[in-house]
Amino acid sequence: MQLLHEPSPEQIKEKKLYAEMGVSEEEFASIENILGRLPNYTELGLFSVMWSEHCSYKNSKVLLKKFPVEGERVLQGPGEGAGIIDIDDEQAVVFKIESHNHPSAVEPYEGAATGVGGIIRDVFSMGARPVALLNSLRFGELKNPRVKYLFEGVVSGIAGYGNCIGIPTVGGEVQFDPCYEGNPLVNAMCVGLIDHKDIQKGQAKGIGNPVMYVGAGTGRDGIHGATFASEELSEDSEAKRPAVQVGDPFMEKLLVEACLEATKHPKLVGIQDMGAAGLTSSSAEMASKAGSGVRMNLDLVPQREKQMSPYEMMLSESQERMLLVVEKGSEQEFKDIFDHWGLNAVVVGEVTDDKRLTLMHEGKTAADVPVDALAEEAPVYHKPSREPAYFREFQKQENYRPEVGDYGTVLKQLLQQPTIASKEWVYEQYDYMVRTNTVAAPGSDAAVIRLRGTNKALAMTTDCNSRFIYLDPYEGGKLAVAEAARNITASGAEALGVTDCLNYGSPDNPEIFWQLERSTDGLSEACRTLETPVVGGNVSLYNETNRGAVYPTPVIGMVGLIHDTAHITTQAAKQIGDAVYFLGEVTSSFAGSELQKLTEGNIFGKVAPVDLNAEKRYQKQILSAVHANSVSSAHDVSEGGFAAAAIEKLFGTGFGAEVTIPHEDDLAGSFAEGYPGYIVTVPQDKKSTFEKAAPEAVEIGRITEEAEFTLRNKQGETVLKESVDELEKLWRGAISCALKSKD
Amino acid sequence: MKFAVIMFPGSNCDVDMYHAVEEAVGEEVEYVWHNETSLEGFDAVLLPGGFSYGDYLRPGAIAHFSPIMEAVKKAADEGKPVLGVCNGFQVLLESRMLPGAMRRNKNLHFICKTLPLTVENNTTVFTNSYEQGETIQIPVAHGDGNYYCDEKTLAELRENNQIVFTYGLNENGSTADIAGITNKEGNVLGMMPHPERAVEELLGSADGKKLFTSIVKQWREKNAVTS
Amino acid sequence: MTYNVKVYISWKAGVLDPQGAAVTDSLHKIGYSGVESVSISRMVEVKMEADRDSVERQVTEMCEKLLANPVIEDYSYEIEEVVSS
Amino acid sequence: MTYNVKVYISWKAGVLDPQGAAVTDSLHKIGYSGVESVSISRMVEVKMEADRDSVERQVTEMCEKLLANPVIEDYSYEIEEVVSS
Ligand SMILES: Nc1ncnc2c1ncn2[C@@H]1O[C@H](COP(=O)(O)OP(=O)(O)O)[C@@H](O)[C@H]1O
Ligand SMILES: [Mg+2]
Repeated sequence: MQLLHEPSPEQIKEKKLYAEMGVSEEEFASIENILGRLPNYTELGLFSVMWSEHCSYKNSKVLLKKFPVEGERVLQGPGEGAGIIDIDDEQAVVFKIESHNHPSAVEPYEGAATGVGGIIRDVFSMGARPVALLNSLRFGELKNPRVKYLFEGVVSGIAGYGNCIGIPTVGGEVQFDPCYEGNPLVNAMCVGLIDHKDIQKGQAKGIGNPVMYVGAGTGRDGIHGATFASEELSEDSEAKRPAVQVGDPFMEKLLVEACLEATKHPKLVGIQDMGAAGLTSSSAEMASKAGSGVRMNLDLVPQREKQMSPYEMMLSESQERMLLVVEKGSEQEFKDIFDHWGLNAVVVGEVTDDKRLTLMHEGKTAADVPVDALAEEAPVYHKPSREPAYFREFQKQENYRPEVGDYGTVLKQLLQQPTIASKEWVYEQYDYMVRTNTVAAPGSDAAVIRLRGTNKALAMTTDCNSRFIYLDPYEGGKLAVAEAARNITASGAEALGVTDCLNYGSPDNPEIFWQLERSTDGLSEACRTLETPVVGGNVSLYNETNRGAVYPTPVIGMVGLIHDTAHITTQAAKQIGDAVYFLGEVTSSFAGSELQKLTEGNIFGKVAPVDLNAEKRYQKQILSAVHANSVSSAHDVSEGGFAAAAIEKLFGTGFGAEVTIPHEDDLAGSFAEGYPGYIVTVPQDKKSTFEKAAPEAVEIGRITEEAEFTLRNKQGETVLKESVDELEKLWRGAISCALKSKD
Repeated sequence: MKFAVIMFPGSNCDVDMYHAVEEAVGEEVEYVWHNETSLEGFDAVLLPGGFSYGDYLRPGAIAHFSPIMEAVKKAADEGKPVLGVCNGFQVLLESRMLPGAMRRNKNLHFICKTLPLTVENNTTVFTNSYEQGETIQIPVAHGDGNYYCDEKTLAELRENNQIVFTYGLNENGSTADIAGITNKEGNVLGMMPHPERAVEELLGSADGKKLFTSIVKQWREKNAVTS
Repeated sequence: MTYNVKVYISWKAGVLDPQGAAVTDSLHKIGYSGVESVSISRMVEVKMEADRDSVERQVTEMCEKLLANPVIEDYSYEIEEVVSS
Repeated sequence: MTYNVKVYISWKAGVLDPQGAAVTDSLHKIGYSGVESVSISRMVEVKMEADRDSVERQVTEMCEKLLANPVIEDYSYEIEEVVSS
């Protein structure tokens, strides 16, 4: 049906209306060619969302191909809702990360909340029970009121959704840098658990099988959300307000339970969530993957608003909806399952053999397009790439070394940087304990969830220090993966695999495309060497405002396996008298460090190369020491360098420590960043066991009863001596203090 | 002894409650769906935390109309122990099975952390295994845990020894630091903190275990007498 | 008859409304020093079919049972007949 | 001058209102089958000192900045002068 206000196919072509939907002239020509006629308004809408970067990865596909995606334990690589990795005993872990940056920039609470809702659906649509959530956040400096508003809104949105649905939010990260001021990053990750036999795929198989719609009604919300996410934020994003959706976590809670029951039903054929581009992507992708077609009668689609057009229904991004294909004749059995949970399940169409997506509306054909053209055959671009001038400049610079005075003062300042400060203000708003499996709660390196009924546990983390990636995308990319792996290993886990969320500026800018190219090279190499295949991910481009692009920020979500809960290791020191060891190798580089930012106000310089083989060696040693039960706590060195990591081990314990800086250069040994390093405590009677397992570790001090933190240099001189309580107070209070302060 | 864990749409600590009974006391436990109308055969009733009906309108407000609530009231009238934790407490308040009401936390944020509680009354069916005045570590996780009652009700609560737990650190703004109260008869307890999250050292605290052992202990004593 | 009912639910005198207090605070912080107090209440709009002589009773009941919590909240309402066109 | 300002804040048309849906459902379940729809909104009452010629501007500003979320909510207000007795 042609609604009056919709332009005719001829008008679309003549007035180039496709441009408003983000379809280029060449793309329009190719659509015309595929159909053998001009598309109508609805059909053009289908192509515009399916060919947007968000759904088709048209600009990033060439890069994603480089990732290693295979491994002995990989059961499902990229392509489905989420990746799946074997964890023995016929069990598997399912995980995925996704961005909700642009909606969060416009409406932080709902933007972040619906981001969480979306990633949860990706996981349970595979048949997995979601068991944990993480989030990786980037904001501008916590100084301007808009940034504070975004930060507070995003955190309460994540809390609002996750807490209500009852999945613990167990970890994440938050960083603050001016480049994120107008364009915050909100990435959410979900981890689920599944038995091998229950693994589901989103496929529309079996000619004549009914297609069922379950969950919330379709409204006009979020129309064009998928293309919205692929455009730069500008003043006019304000005008696109309806693109923001409101979530209903209560509905999703019911949906999780009902769908998990449905996925155990032998007559379920396929299931997929309606994510970006809602009904369009779920139906087209399910058909395309199965080599079939889907025919739907849009009059049967549950609608929240009156008189919705086919275009609106197909492009709506209303939340909390799923599409199911079931065996013919079993419709009632599925209706009963959903009815128990108070949800509707409605047959809206059927699987066909013509490989077309056919939509009927009020007795007429509203759209009729080949599914492969929408899903698999979206255009692929290899954008031009150019090494940026800033990078060449940085490569030529002399090794930078900050001028500092008193080390104690420096450490106090560092601990109050919001990026380093305690994130309690954030994670105390998240229910991180619900379902009573959280062994390592937020506040340690990786979060750890035990698997009830087994001896196993899962470790999980998100990491990405985008400053290094900005300075050197290749080395920085390697570092992002290495850092995630350090956190996993420090928790006593064997790293299993990676999901990544690539947050960048506009790929149309050759310098940004170069960042993408070089950093994905670095990520790929690290994943290959560290044997952590990439099993899924998400791309978010066009993260920029008129003041420029965000730092390239490929967030790494990593999951690890702990075979025995006795091996779970956390970062806090455990016992007075324990020996302190350092394992790793300090490099004297301050480029991209928190100290550089603090003293210079910005970052620059050449990043030290990352030796992945050394990285792997240290990780092996840590793990074998943990397995030998010789480690009482472990923490990796990250932002703020060795001194920050060492003092973090004491927070919350009431203990003190005396340690020697593990390098000749006092300053680098205290505050340099970007190198592999672990600080480990070892009970006195386990020292020889530990040294055998970690032969490269050096003893540097011990945990003391007196709550004083003392740093000595190799000559035995005291370079820093501070009260732990005082440092802890500054570190704990910094974020709420920044939020309260008047600007 | 047989426990019932009531499940409302949106309950999400039901599983934790179930496991806590298994873990802490190893007694029989079953889920009961909100549409059921009888609690025949159960010796104790547990109303778990979560967001029943999304906590829309007011936490616990809609759940109190579930068919099962008539049966919960009946069980309470028969003197069976009824424990409402977090959202379960809110449901008991909205059903007027306990006096008072909940407001948003005073900082307007959800608060999730382990807090010290004081056992103010160790003579109840829920607390007979604790020491009077004992400090225990129990997690809280709520956005609306700011307990309110007027002066008169507070005086009554005090007079009848109905205040069972108080916060050592009152972060949500509750009247008189109240964390948990019983009805006059003492067999219905509502509390915001989650004892079911504190039954294993592996997860940080096992201080909630005694709450479950108390219930079983009293039941055994009673049944040894009558049988 | 179709009615449009507006129910206003506000805090009972003497009950501290944490949200109202927080909003007052924030308004002061961003410069509105003239603000003396803020109170936040809920408005529930119900569209319903009912007989003329039962509508008021029904509304009162709904308020007492569900819409308001009399321990901390007061309510008032306005009932308006919807004139069909 | 002292003013009593009432700000009414409701969802923009088309925005999902899960609260309203849940309350409608529950009213049906407890027997009010005549209820067609329920929508829940907020009313913020602000008591403030202001000059006659700035009060309206201040109120609009407060709504835009803090009281309402203009991305998903609409607001309207009534300003009333408090006559001191
Ligand atoms: N947004 C967040 N959500 C939940 N937990 C967080 C968040 N940000 C930080 N945390 C937690 O705070 C702790 C410190 O974080 P971070 O400094 O990023 O650790 P690391 O440097 O070891 O990666 C971690 O346990 C982390 O999971
Ligand atoms: Mg770490």
